[in-house]
Amino acid sequence: MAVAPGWYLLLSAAVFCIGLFGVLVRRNALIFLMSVELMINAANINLVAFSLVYGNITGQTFVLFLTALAAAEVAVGVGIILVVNRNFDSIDITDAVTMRW
Amino acid sequence: MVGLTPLSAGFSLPFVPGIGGVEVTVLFPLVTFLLILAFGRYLPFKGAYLGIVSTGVGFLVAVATVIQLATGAGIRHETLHTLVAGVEGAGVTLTFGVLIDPLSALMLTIVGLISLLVHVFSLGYMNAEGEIDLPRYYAALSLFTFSMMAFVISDNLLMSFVFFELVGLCSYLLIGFWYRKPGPASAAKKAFLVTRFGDYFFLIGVVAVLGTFGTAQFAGTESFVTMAETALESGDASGINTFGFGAQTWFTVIGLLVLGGAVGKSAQFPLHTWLPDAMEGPTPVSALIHAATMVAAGVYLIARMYGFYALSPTALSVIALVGGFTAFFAATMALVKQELKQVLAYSTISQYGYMMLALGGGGYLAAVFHLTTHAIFKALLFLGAGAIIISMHHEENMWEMGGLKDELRTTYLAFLAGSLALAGIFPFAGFWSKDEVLYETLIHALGGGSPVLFVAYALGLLAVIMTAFYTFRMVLLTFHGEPRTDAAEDPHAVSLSMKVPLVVLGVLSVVAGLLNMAVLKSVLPKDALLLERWLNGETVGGEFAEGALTAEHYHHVLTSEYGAGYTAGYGGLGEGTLALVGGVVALVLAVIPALVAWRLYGGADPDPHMTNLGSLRTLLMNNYYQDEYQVWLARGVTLPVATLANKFDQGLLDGIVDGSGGVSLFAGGRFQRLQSGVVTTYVALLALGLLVLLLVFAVTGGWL
Amino acid sequence: MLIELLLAATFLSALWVFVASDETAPKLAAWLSLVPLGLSLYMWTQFDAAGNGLLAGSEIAFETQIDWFQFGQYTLQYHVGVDGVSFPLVVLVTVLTTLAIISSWTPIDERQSQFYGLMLLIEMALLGVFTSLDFFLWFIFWEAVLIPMYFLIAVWGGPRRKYAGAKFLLYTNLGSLVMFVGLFMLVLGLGDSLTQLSLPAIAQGLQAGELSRPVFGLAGADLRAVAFLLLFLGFAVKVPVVPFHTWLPDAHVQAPSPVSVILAGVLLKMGTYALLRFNFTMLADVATSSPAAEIIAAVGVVSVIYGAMLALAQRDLKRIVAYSSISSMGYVIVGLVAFTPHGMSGATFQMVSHGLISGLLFMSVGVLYNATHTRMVGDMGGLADKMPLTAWIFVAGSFAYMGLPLMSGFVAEVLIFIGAFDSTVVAGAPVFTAIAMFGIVIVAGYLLWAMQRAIFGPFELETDYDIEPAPVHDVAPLAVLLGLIILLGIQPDLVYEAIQDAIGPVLELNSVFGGELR
Amino acid sequence: MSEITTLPNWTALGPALALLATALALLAVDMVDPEESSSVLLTGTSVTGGLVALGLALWYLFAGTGQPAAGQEAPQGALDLFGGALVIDAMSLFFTVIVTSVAVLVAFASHEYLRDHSYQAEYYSLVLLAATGMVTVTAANSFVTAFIAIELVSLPSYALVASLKTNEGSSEAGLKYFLVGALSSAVFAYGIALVYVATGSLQFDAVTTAIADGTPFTSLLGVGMVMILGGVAFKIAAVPFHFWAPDAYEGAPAPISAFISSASKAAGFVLGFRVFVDVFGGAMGVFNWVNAFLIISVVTMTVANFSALKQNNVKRILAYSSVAHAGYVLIALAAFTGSVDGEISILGAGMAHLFVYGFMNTGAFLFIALAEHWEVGRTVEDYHGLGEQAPFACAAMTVFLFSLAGLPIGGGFFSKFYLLFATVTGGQGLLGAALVINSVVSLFYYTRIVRALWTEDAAADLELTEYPTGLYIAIAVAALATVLLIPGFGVVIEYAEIAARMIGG
Amino acid sequence: MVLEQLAFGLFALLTLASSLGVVLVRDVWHAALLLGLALSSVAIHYIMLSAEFLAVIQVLVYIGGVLVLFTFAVMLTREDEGNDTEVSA
Repeated sequence: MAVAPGWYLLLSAAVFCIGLFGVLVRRNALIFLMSVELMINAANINLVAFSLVYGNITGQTFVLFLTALAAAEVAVGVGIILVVNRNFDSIDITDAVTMRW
Repeated sequence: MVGLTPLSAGFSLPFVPGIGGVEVTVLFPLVTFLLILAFGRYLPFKGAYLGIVSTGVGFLVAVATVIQLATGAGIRHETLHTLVAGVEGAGVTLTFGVLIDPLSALMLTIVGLISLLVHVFSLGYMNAEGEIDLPRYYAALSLFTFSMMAFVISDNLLMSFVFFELVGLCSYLLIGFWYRKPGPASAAKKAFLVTRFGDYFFLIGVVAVLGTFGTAQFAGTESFVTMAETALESGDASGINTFGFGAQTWFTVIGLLVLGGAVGKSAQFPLHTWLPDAMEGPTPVSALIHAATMVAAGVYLIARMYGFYALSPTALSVIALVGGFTAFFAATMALVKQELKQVLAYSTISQYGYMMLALGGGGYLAAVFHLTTHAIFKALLFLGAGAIIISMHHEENMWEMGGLKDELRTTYLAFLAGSLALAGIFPFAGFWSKDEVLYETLIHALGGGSPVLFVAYALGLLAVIMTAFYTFRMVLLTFHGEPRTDAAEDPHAVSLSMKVPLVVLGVLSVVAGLLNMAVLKSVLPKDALLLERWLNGETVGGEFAEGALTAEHYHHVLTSEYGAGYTAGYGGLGEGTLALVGGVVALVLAVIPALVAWRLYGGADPDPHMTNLGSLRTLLMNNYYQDEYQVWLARGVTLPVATLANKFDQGLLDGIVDGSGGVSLFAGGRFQRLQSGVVTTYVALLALGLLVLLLVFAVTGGWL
Repeated sequence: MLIELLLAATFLSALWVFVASDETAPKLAAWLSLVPLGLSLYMWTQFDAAGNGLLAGSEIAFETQIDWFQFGQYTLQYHVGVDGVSFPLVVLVTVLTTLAIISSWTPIDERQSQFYGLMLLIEMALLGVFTSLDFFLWFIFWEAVLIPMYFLIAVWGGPRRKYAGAKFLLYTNLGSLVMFVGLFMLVLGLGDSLTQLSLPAIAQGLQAGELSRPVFGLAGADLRAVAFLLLFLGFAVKVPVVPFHTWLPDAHVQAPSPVSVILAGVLLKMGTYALLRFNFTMLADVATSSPAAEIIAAVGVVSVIYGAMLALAQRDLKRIVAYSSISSMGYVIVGLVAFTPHGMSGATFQMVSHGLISGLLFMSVGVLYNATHTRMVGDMGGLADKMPLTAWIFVAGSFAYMGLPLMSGFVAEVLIFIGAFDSTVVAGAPVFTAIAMFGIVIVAGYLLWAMQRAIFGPFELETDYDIEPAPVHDVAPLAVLLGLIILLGIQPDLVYEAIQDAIGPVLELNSVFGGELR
Repeated sequence: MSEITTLPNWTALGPALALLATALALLAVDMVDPEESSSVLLTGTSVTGGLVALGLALWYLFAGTGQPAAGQEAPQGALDLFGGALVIDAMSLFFTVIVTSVAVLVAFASHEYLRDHSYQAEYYSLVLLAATGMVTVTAANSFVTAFIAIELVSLPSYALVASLKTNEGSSEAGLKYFLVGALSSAVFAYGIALVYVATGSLQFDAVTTAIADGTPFTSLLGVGMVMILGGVAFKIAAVPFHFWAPDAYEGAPAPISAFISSASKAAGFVLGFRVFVDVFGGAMGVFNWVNAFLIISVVTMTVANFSALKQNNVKRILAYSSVAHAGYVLIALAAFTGSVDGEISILGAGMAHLFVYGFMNTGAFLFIALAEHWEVGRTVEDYHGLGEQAPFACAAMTVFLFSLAGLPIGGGFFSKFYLLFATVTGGQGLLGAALVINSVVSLFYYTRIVRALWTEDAAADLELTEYPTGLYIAIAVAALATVLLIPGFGVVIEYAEIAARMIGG
Repeated sequence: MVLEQLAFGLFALLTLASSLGVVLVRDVWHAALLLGLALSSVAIHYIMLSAEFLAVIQVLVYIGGVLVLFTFAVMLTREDEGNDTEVSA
């Protein structure tokens, strides 16, 4: 392995944090969803990197599933966002606040 | 000990059970009470006759008992009913039983007699006057008779307490008989409450006796009286729990506690205030309960366990002082009263003070003697007063009367006999008994007893003077002079049912003193002192196992080293002479004020003369503000404290409970605000929570 | 089988009444409640228990013991039976319920089937409390009492019924939870030796040995002491003991009178019964140790005096009776902690006696209220003329409350006083007793005052209708209660013998722990 | 056990397969008859499928499938499937029973609730798919299967919550649920990735072994565990991962609220139990998850109960109550002692509570569904006087609420006190105190609803005309089960302890 | 070796930069494009980690599926959505 696994850990953590940052600061539901995708990819990077380290394909297998599920999640999410958009005329997540307290 | 003592030489009346069936005196009134309660309004005369019959039977049985005891029957001490059987070896047993000895037989007779006469008198006083609710009246009277008789025959202190309380209940019911008026309702409450206060100490005493001795029996070798005596005599108090005190000290404490009950019931200072108010009840009730019998219960109680008191000089001194002071104190208030029954009420308090004085002064015999004579003449006076009140159309103020002696001849004569007895004029009953009280106190004071006895004796002497004065003032204002009102001009006639009791009691007031003419003991043969022989148990047959109940034995304990240590002293005059001198002094002290009264109030239209007393009069009219301070204690102290407690309870204690609810709700409102509705906030808090967990466990888990 | 029959009959009766129509429910409930009453009276004739049900060497009457399920290492059982302590209370429950149901005929005029169904339901729960010998079974019934009682207060109560009901429910539930923790600390502390949760097993286990397993870092005597405290706090709410009493006046005043009868007559006894069973039997060593005994005695005395003082300050007849219940329950505490024959037995007797007397007073206040629609003492006056029988029974009940001799209250109080005075467990017992006894003066004060204002004096109440004497079915229960009070006052051994028999073994525990028994 | 020898091992997945098949069948039905006006067929199919799954689960459970045979010690006897990716043991069957029971009740209740809605077949099949996911979660024996199963639960749930398309609340609820859920699953996935980094394995047994053998990456393992905890906490709606819950429960159709709050929570817990007790039991030195759960448990019950105190919307009260119950069940993990004696009871307490909770909480939400069906309104005041109009349903609701509060009217009494017992066993005084205080607090708001039902006068215009059969049946069954769980609690506790032993041993 | 490390550094930077772009750019559409870039660079990392198959899947599923979905969603919602692109705390 040409690059020490630690670097992949760092990269992954950085991507995760960027995703988290996006989740925390953006009010657009779609961007929220994209940020979540980033976070999942961060996990993927780890899994793939250490799949190589440990020499088993468990990690890669899981990445496969994660990818599929992420896609499904996006599909469901987009559907919900569209419904919300229809009801609230907005996909700003701070607009849909009829229920609180 | 238990078991019917054989009537060895007993005399018996046909069909009348005597000592062996003395329960009849108790059960008859009880049954009568239940019958009247259930069927009162259907009974002839609303139960009056039934009451007369049952008290009559009770009286007859009592008389038969006395006769049997006088003719050599043994005393009876038997457990009749077990209230609570203590498990073996653990816990005391509480029982009801009878103890018939000379003292209780005598008291039983007095109660029976007065009760019978009052029932008869009530026919005229209540029935003839068309009172309503008569079944309630007669039911309560029967219940009273039952309770009083049961109290008298009690063989242990707990049973005494039980019926002591029941007597109080009857008093409450009868004082409050006319409950529609605010006065009686209030007076009834006061009577019960004040005596309850005394009974509180009494009950502690009962509990203490049971705790100390494990028994509350009056008689027998296993009685607490005997156990206490044995403990002091032998100096060995093992087997007795004195709660860490010296035996005699502890006995004194117990004695004083029980005394509390007597002070309340016998209306001694400072718990005497209920008795004048109790005059709100029907007058026959005043005669029966508030003069002759129930009030006597306190004195009787002390006499009943006199063997115990005789062990404690301190307790005796306290009793003497309370008695002497009460005798004096009440007499001063009687001086200025305007209502007939009020004068009698204060006189009653005063007279019971004498009895207490006698008991404290070592004069057991004198006390019982005065109890007997007083019961007779005071019942007479009250019944007489009742007759007057009826004939005066329920007018009680003496200043509205006058000149009644011609219209009400029989009443006048009987009333006069009673008054002479009360004032202690030779040879009426009161003279003999009161004189003996003073004599006994004097000799024990002279014998080197506590100086307190001198003080008490002096107070007693002063009371003699005042007694004579107010008695004659009362008689003169009521019967002599000119009628001062229309009602007095034309009094209502007194019916036969009222006259008969008056006559009977009038006769007895004259002759009762002959029972024990101790003043003349230097002249008379020793056997002439009938009451002394009686109370010494000389007529009683059988084993002397119960001999601890005799007056002789009490005297023995009283004078013993381990007991009160009283000794008799005669001031160098000798026993008989001193008795005679004392009698003469007392007579003189009674006659002079009587003459003064004649001088002041004997005219056709007497002046009140009250202004001469100045500010003292205000004090006396207001009864030394005794009522006021007791009302102040209730309203001014207890009630504010209760209100304060209530405020504390509602404000602080309940406030904490409700407040914790309020705080929770407030906190709830705060917590709720977390849920802002904005996903971004949720996510931020979620991330924050995760971060905190990470940091905390990174630090504690050592990941860094 | 009799206890099962008792419980089942009551439960089925409740269900039947629930589905009955509102018109038939009152009479039906009364008739049905005669079944448990008759059964319990029949059981009285067959009663043959000996000793204390919780302690070794006893014979429990009507015992049934069936394994229910396994709970960790513990076998939960359906285990019922009665001894001399619990059986009088069982009879008290059946008697009071029947009378309370009859006295509900007049005041309850809506949703009758639900009301009477709940009354029977609460009867079943109460019977369960007093017959259960397995902890969890007992606890089910203990908690189950709350539900019908909550509804009875909150649906049929006075103007502030919702507040009062919620307060009652929350406060007593909190007590139960605290108590539960206390008991399970003991259960766990006993370790593997304990394999079932029956009360006798726990009690005997506690007496047999040390608590082998630490709980919350506590072991041995410390564990016992902490558990004792938690149990005491839990039960103190139920009793209630000052200062945990504030739910009681609210609940009593708001509850309809027949419910107050059950509340004061039986519910409060659950607390003292449990104190006797748990604190004073299972943990007798803690209860008799110093300064625990003195503190409890002081708490009891404070309850007596403080409760009475509060009663003195009230103007509402029901509040007066409610506060005096606190006072009376204080006597029970004083008696229990004395650890003497008459102290403990007298306290138990007081539970029965106070059940009858407070029941009588609440019931008669209810009958007066039915006619006058006021409970304020100052508004009444002169009722003795308008409703003579009720008024005089109220007077009699008041005197019973004051401890008038020849009524059960006197016997109970005097026994407690005698027992407490003699206590070797409580230092300074005579002083505590003497102070507690002052309660008899205060109680006389406020009840006499109340009678003077409410019953006697001139009639003053202004109503736009005539006040008629109460109907027979209102007065008859009062008369029955009064009769029972007098019966027990004259012949206390009817129940006292059984009580003493069951208390005896408890007292011997004191000597087991090194104390001495007088 | 004799049955097992005659059946191939894969049949142990019967319940899941039955649910899956039913979901597919529903879609088929819809294809054949898309204009199904009366949804009897759909409801019937779903209920039947659910009952088959329930019956299979019960049969296996009682027959001893996945339990140690005589003479064996737990956790022997568990059936490994697909190379250890799934495991069928007593615990998975126990939770399958909970999940399928709730699913059946919800399907029953949905019948009237959905009367005028379109896409009924999709609705039912989504419910059954989610149920399939939950059943799979109970059997997951690898982080891979666990994650997939969790997503299989989540995705249909998001859609179901938002299924009232024209309703603002429903779509808002769906959005919030989805967004928080997506984030949580990302966190969960990252946590799994870190565990893989640390141990090189995702299969539970292998991870256990790897942890026991020691790993150089303890910090990463710790962080991964915390993140997995986050994923689980989201599923069970524990503070601070609970924020979606009140909003989602309120906005969702009431039967779906019931479904998510009962069954989905149970699925989350089964994962938590298996992952933390079984897999990370030996990693306590790295991340003392007992303490973490202790904090979360106390915070969860406190925050939720107090938040419910002043709440006026009944559904929201129940939502908070549901969060609070997550806190209660967490006691099973928070009081976990690691000693064999105690842990079985403690874990069993949590599982038993989830079982009882499945019925009482579902019942309570179904009552809300009933109220929504009647359109009486959503606040406590709107419920005034319902007791007179619908005494039976209100009596059932009273049973649910008081059982939730832990009064002995339903099995909730036992499980609540079993939990309290567990805190004492675990020596967690703080937890015990928190539970005591919170119980009382919760009693307050439960009584508020009860009070509204029975003690208040109804609004003048309240007039109920229709009593929907399906809802009534579902409520009646739930109420009956809740009540019968008092005498029948023994069975629950017995199997809960067997289940606990499968992981705690 | 060095080359590989250099490549890693380069693509790591690209990944991070485009990721940051996703969360920071104002326009949703641009964000979606940047997301595609970020995901593609991750695919390159996969190749470097000898997970070629995954890289292909990554491209197919993410670029081909997810990104299309996002595009679609942006199209459907964009006109209604005004200027919500500023970073908010």
